[in-house]
Amino acid sequence: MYKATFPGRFKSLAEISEFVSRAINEIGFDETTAYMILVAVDEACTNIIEHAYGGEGQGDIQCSCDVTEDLVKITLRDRGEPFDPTTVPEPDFSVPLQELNCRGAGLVLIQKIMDETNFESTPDGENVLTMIKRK
Amino acid sequence: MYKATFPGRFKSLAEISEFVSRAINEIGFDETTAYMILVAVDEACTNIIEHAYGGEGQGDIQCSCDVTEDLVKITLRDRGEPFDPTTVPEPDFSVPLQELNCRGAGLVLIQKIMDETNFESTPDGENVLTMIKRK
Amino acid sequence: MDISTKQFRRCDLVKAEGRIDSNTAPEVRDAFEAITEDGRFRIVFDMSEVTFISSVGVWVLLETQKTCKRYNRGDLVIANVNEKIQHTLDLAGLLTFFRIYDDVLEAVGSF
Amino acid sequence: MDISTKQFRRCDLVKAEGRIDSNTAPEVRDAFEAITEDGRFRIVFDMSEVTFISSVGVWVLLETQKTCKRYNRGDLVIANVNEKIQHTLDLAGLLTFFRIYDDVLEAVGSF
Ligand SMILES: Nc1ncnc2c1ncn2[C@@H]1O[C@H](COP(=O)(O)OP(=O)(O)O)[C@@H](O)[C@H]1O
Ligand SMILES: Nc1ncnc2c1ncn2[C@@H]1O[C@H](COP(=O)(O)OP(=O)(O)O)[C@@H](O)[C@H]1O
Repeated sequence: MYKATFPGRFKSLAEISEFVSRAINEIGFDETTAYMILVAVDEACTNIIEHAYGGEGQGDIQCSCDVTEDLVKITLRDRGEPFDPTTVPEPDFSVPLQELNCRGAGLVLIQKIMDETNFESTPDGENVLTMIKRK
Repeated sequence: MYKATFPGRFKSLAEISEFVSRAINEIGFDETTAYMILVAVDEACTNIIEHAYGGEGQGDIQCSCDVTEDLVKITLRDRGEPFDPTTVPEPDFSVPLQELNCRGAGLVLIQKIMDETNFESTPDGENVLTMIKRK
Repeated sequence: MDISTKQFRRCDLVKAEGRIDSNTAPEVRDAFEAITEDGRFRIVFDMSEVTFISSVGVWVLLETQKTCKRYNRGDLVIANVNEKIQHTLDLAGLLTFFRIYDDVLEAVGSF
Repeated sequence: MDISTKQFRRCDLVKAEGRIDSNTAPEVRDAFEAITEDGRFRIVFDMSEVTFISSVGVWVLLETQKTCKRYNRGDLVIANVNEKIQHTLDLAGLLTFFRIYDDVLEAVGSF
């Protein structure tokens, strides 16, 4: 069980990436899968800073990685705004370039990369995002 | 004393170059000087084939290299037309590109590269070009 | 992050090194804007030394691409995109917005 | 001798490997002529793998240069010329007829 807390700043993203990378190292994902997990984590943490906290320096991100023989479970906790991802419509990128609205790929990537994702806002004001990737 | 005879064909130029390169190797010229000597030899042999013999396959080129501690003397012999290089005017390359007459750099290069060059046509029909390069 | 740019006759080459995430994407945007605000819209982005890109980085590329392609005045093409980054663009559904070249020479030569 | 050519949008790249002497110069000339006879006159000659060039080889370059520059329609530029070859061109008094670039990318980017 790997667990660490990072300040909710964009500078933390590289450190979180390092941290998760070390944690998932032992499970032996192929290079591309390991990389894609880091993309998902980066997207989720960016969203916490940008959307849950509404900006940098408003609170921490707690990250834990549960590694078993054939899967990793990554949990991200923050104390920002609660959020229900099911309310976010899927973006449509199959439009001409000039009509492209340049946002909204983060949740798409998280969902496509991870095998399971679950978002919960607890009564005591904690948001818990759990993401599982199987080998 | 290195000595070898080559058919007067353009294909021989690479072999003559190899031969001279081996001969001058032991005297320890710096890389650029060693290379420039090969340029001079190539120019001289090209002239023998092209001008003395008037084309390929008309006769041989005999090449000998005399290596002493501080100089190499390269002698090229052919049995083509006799020739007096002092009759050849120096070409003028300081003209606009479109007026450039694309020939006549061979003798210029030989003279600038070598320390001494001497051309003799012997009474028995042999042309002997001697070129000396000092260390 | 390390970003270098080089101006050729027909296009500009931008090379970034390292991670392009929310932290560093603004620097990449600045590098592109320095070119487009100068009125040049043909850009080659050399990704050979980019180790990571998040969607925020991809959006910088796409905002630049919009600027470049507007009025048909140019194009942002990418060179040396590794498989992982290519896969990211593909998963996001954004790969089709870029011309991708195997190397910088091909990319510069395409303009 | 090994000669490869590659057509870019604004120029053609020719790369020769080995010795350019009286024996092989005609092959180099053929490679250039294939391009100029096709009506393209912007050429980059990559000399990184050329180990030797005699005056006959230099004349092939200069004949091609004449063709390229006629009517201001193009240029033959050289990339990756080693010191020895540069010295040869210089000694012959023919160096000034060429634009020389440190690498192929710079040369292609110059068109
Ligand atoms: N952790 C979060 N807290 C609150 N809102 C969020 C969170 N994550 C995502 N969102 C909302 O979902 C939208 C889509 O997120 P995403 O796909 O990451 O794209 P982007 O962040 O580029 O808008 C965001 O614009 C935001 O409104
Ligand atoms: N070995 C030779 N035998 C006869 N004529 C020669 C010989 N070498 C040179 N020449 C004459 O001198 C001229 C200049 O020679 P050179 O400088 O090598 O240029 P190029 O061979 O390109 O004309 C030649 O055109 C030729 O007329």
